[in-house]
Amino acid sequence: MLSWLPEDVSTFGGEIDRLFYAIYYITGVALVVVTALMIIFLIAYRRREGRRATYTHGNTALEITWTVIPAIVFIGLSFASVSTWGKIKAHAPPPEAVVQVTAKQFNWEVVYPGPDGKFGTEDDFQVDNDIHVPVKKVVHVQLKSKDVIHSFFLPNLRLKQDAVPGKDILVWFEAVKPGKYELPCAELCGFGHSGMKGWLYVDSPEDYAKWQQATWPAK
Amino acid sequence: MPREATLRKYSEPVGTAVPAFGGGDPPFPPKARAPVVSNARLAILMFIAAELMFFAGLIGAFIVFKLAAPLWPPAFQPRLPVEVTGVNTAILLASGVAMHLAMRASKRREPRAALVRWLTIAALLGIVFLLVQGYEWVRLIGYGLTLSSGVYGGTFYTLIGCHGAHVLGAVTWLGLVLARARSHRHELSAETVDLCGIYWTFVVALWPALYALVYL
Amino acid sequence: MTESATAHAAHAEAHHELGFVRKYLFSTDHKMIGRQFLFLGLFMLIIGGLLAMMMRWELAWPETNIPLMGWVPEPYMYGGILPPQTYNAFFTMHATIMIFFVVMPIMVGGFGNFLIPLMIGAGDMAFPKLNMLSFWVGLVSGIVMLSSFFVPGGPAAGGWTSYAPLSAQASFTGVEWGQHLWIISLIILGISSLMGSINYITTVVNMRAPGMTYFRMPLTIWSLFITAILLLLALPVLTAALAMLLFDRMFGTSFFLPAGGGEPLLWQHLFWFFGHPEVYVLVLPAMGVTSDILSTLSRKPIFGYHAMAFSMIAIAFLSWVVWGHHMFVSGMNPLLGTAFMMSTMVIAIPSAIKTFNWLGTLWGGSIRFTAPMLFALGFVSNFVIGGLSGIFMAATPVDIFIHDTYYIVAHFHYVVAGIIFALFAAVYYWFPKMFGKKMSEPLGKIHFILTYIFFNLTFFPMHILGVGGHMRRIYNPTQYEFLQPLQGINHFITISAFILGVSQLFFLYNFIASLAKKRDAERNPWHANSLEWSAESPPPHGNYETTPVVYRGAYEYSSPEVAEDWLPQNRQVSGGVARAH
Amino acid sequence: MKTRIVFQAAFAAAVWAVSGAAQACPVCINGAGGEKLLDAFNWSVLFLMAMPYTIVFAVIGFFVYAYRRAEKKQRAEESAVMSPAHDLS
Repeated sequence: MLSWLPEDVSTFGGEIDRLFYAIYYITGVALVVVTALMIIFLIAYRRREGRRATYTHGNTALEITWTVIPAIVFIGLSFASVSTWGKIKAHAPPPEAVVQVTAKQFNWEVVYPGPDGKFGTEDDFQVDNDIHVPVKKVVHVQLKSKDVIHSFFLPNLRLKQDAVPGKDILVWFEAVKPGKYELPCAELCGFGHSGMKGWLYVDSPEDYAKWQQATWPAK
Repeated sequence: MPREATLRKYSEPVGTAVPAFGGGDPPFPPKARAPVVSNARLAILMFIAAELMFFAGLIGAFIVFKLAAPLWPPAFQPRLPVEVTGVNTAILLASGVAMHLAMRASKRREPRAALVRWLTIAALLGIVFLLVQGYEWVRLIGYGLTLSSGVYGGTFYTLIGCHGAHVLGAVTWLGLVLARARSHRHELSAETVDLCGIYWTFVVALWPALYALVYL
Repeated sequence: MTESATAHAAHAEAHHELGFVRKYLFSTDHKMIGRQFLFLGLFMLIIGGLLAMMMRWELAWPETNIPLMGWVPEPYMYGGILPPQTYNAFFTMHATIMIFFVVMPIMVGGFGNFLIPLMIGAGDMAFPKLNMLSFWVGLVSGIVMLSSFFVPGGPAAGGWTSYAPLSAQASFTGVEWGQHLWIISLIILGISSLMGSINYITTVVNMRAPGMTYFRMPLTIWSLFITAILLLLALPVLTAALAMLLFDRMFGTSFFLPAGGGEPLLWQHLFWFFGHPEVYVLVLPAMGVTSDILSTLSRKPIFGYHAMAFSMIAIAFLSWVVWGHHMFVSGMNPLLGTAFMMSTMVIAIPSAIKTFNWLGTLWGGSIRFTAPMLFALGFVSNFVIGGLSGIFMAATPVDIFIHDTYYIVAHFHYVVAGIIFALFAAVYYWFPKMFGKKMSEPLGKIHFILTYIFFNLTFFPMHILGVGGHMRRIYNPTQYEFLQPLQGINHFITISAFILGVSQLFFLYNFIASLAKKRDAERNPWHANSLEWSAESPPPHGNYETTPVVYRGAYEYSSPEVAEDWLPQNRQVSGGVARAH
Repeated sequence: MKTRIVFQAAFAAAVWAVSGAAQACPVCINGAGGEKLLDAFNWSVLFLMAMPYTIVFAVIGFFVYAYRRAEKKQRAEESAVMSPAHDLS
C-alpha cells in the first residue's frame, strides 16, 4: 500500500515515512493476528451438536497482557513521534530563502522579497500560484490567508499547514531534488476548493538564478 | 437458532453453586429500594450539568478573547458599570438567600404564609435584578456598545444575555410556583418548591463567577 | 403482588384502547418512541445514502451527467451535472444526516429508548412525556435540516465541521439560509438530545428492577448510560458554539471572523471539544449491542465483563482530553499537539481491550451464524481496521501528511459507517421483540455477505487514495496531475459503492415484508438472558406483568448450574439460594 | 480492579502531558498572533478540559453523600423499629 506514497523530496519526509512504515508494520501485524484469530475461532468454535460452550468469565492474566502490550506500543509510538514533530513544527533552521504565501479564494498569492531581501518594499515581486525555490536550501514560507482557512499541502514534501486568516504561520522545508511539484489546497475553502492549486518549482542553483534574473525587478 | 429439540425444560441445577458473578454481594433475595435521589431532582441536576457545559463553552470563548487582547476592555469602548452591577450582584445573592429560606420553610412544613412571603421576596429581588440589568444595557447601547462592536460587545452581550435569559426563565418558573403556593386549592409538595429552588440557586450561584470574569 | 398485577393489566388495557393518534403518533410509550426514532433514522439513511451515491459518481466520472438526475433544476444541477457548489452541499449534508439523523436517532434514540426500560426491568422511562417531546423535537430538527434543500442557495456547504470563517459569513460559501437552517436544526437537535439523555440517566440510575445492580446491567445499558452522560455534557458546548456562529452570521458579531477580532481556531476548539465525545456517542452503543449479541450467539459469557464496562468508563473519561488531535495542522500550539497526541494514544488502549475481549468471547463458544451475529462480527472486523488506521493519525508527524486526505475518510467510515453493521445487527436481533415478527434469515445472510464484501471494497481502497495524497472534499480529482494515476481506484470505489447501495434493498425488502407479516415471534427466539426477552413480543404497555427480580448478570450462558445453555437474569435457580450466605 | 489501575495511570499521564503543554513555548515558530494568544488558548483549553471532570466528580460526590445519608437514616429507622438481631447483618 505504501508504494502509493508520492515521491519524497524533503529533508524531514524520510522521518515521516519511516514512522509511517513503522506504524504500518505494527498495525499490519496486529490486523493479521486479530483477523486470523477471529477466523480460527469462528471455524473452530462454530456450533456443533453435543458440544457446549466453555463457561468462563475471563482471565486476569490475559486481560493485563493485552492492556499492557498496546499501552507500551502506543506510548512508544508517541515518544517516537515527538522529535520529528518538534523538528517540523517547533524548531525551524535559519532561512536561506523566504517567501510569503497568502491564500485567498481560490488562489495562492506568492510574494518574493525581491533583490533587497525584505518584504514591504517596492521591489517585492508578486505572482499567483507559482513558487520558485532553490534546491537544498532552507526555505521559510510565511503563510497567511485573506478570507477563510486554506491548507498549504505539498504531498511530495510531506508538508501540510493550514493558513488561518488573522494569523501568520511559519512553515519551513528544504527540497532535495529539483522538479515541479503540485501544491493543492487541502482544507475546504468554498465552491472553488477543488482546483485551487499552485506549483512548487524546485530549481537547481543555475535555474534559480536565471529565473530570478528574468522575473525579479532590477535593483 | 438454538436447537429446541435437544433442550430439556428448565431443570434442577446440575453442578454445585458457582461463585456469583457480576459485582459485589447484592442482597439476596433482591429487594426493591426507593431511589435515594428522586427522579425529578436527578433530572434537574442533570439539566444544570448541561447548562454548566453550555456556559463553559461561552466562557471558554470569553477567556480566549479576554486573555489574548492587548487591552481589555479595548480602547474606545465604554467601561462596564462595575459598581451598579456589584450592588445588583448583592441583590441577586439576597434573592438566593430568600429562596433558601423558602425551601427551608417548605421542608419544615411551616405555614403556607411564610413560604409565600419568602418566595415573593425572592421573585421580586430577581425582577429587580433583571430591571437593573436591562437599564444598564440600555445605557451601554446608548454609549455605543452593541453586539456588533467587536468581540468585546459580542462576548459581553452573549454571556450576560444568556445569564439574563436564565434569570428570566427562573423568575417565570418561580412565578408559577408562587401562584400555586398562593392558591389554596392546590397541594404544594416540598419537591415542587425544591426543584425551582435548586434551579434558582444555580442561576444565582453562577452570577458571581460571571461578574468576576466579565466585569472585574 | 396480584393486586399490582391486575392494576397493571387494567392499565395496559386502558392503553390498548387508545386511538390511532395517541397510540402511534403522540405515544408516551418508550417502545413506540423507539420505533419512531428507528423509522426516522432509516428514512434519513436512504437520503444520506443517495447523496453519497451522487458524490461517488462525481468523483469517478467528474462533470458528467448523473443518470436519472436530469430533473433537478438549475442552478443545483445542470441536466444531471453536479456543479461544485452542490457537491459541497452534498458532502456536508451526507455527513450531517448520517451522524445526527441516522446513527444517533437509531442507536441512541431508537434502541436506547426501546431497550433501556426493558433491559433494566422498568415499566417505562422516568419521564414518558419528556421522552415523547424528545422525539417530536428531534423530528422538527430533521425537517428543518431537510428543508434547507429547498431554500435559495441550497443547503449548508461548509462541511459537517463547518469551519469558521467559511461558515461564519454567507459571502464565503454563497449559502445564506441553508447554513442558518443547518445551525438552527442542530440547536434544536441539541434540545432533543438533552431531553433524551436526562431521561436515560434518570431511568438507569433510579428505575432498575430489584437485584439489577450496576454491574449486572447488560453492556448495552452500560454503553447507553455512558453515551447519555457524554451527550449531556458535550452537546451544550456545541450549542454554545452554534449560537455564537449564528450570531456571527445574523447579528454582526465577530466571534470567529478575524476581521472583527475573532478567532477562527476557537470554533475548531469548541467544535471538536464536542466532536470527539460525539464520536464515542456514536460508537459506544454499537460496542454495547455488539457485546450482547456476540455473547448471546456464541452461547458464552462475555469475556471480561468488568474490563468491558471499565474500558467504556475510561473512554468516556478520556474523551474530553483528546479533541486536539483533529487540529494537528490547524496552526495550534505545537506543544498542545504533543499533549493531544499522548492522550490520543492513551485512549486507544481501552478500544484495544474491547477488541481482545470480543475475541475472548468467541474463543470456546458455540457460535451461531445468524444474521445478527454476522453483522456483529462484521462490526468487530471493521472496528479493528478503523481502530488500527486511527493510530496513523494519532502520530502527529504522520498526520501532517494524511490529514484531510482520503485516509481520514477511510478511517472514519470504517468506524462510523462500520457502526451501521452494529445497527443492522441490532435491528435483526431485536426485531422480534420490537414488532413481534421475525425477519427472514436467508435474506439477512445475503444482505450481510453483500454488504460486508462491498463495504470493504468501497472503503478499503480509500486508504490507498489517502496514501497517494488524494485530498478529501475535492470535487474533481482529475484536476490534479499527481492524482491522475489514482483515478482507476476512484472508478473501482464508485462501482463498489453502487453495489453496496443496491445491496441494501435486500434489507429494505426484508424489513418491510417482515413488518407486513403476521405475528410469529416467540418471547425469546435467541434464548438470551437479558430481561427484555422475558416480556411478551412485543411487550405490552408497561412491559412486564410483574416487576422482574434479577438474580445474576446478563451473561450466564452455558452455565453449569442448569442443563440449558442459557440462564435468564430473572430466573431463580433453587441452588442459587446457597449463594445467599 | 486492574483496569481501574491502568485507567488511573493513563489518566495521570494525560493530565501530566496536558499540564506540561500549558506552559507556553517561547521559541514556537507558529502562532504569530503572539504569545498572549497562545496563553489565552492554553487557559481556555485547560478550562474546557477541567469542566466535565469537575461536574462529574461533583455529581458523584453528591451521590455518595446522598447514599450515605439515606443509609444512615434507614439504619436509624430499622434499629428504632425492630430488634437488631433479626435482619441482614
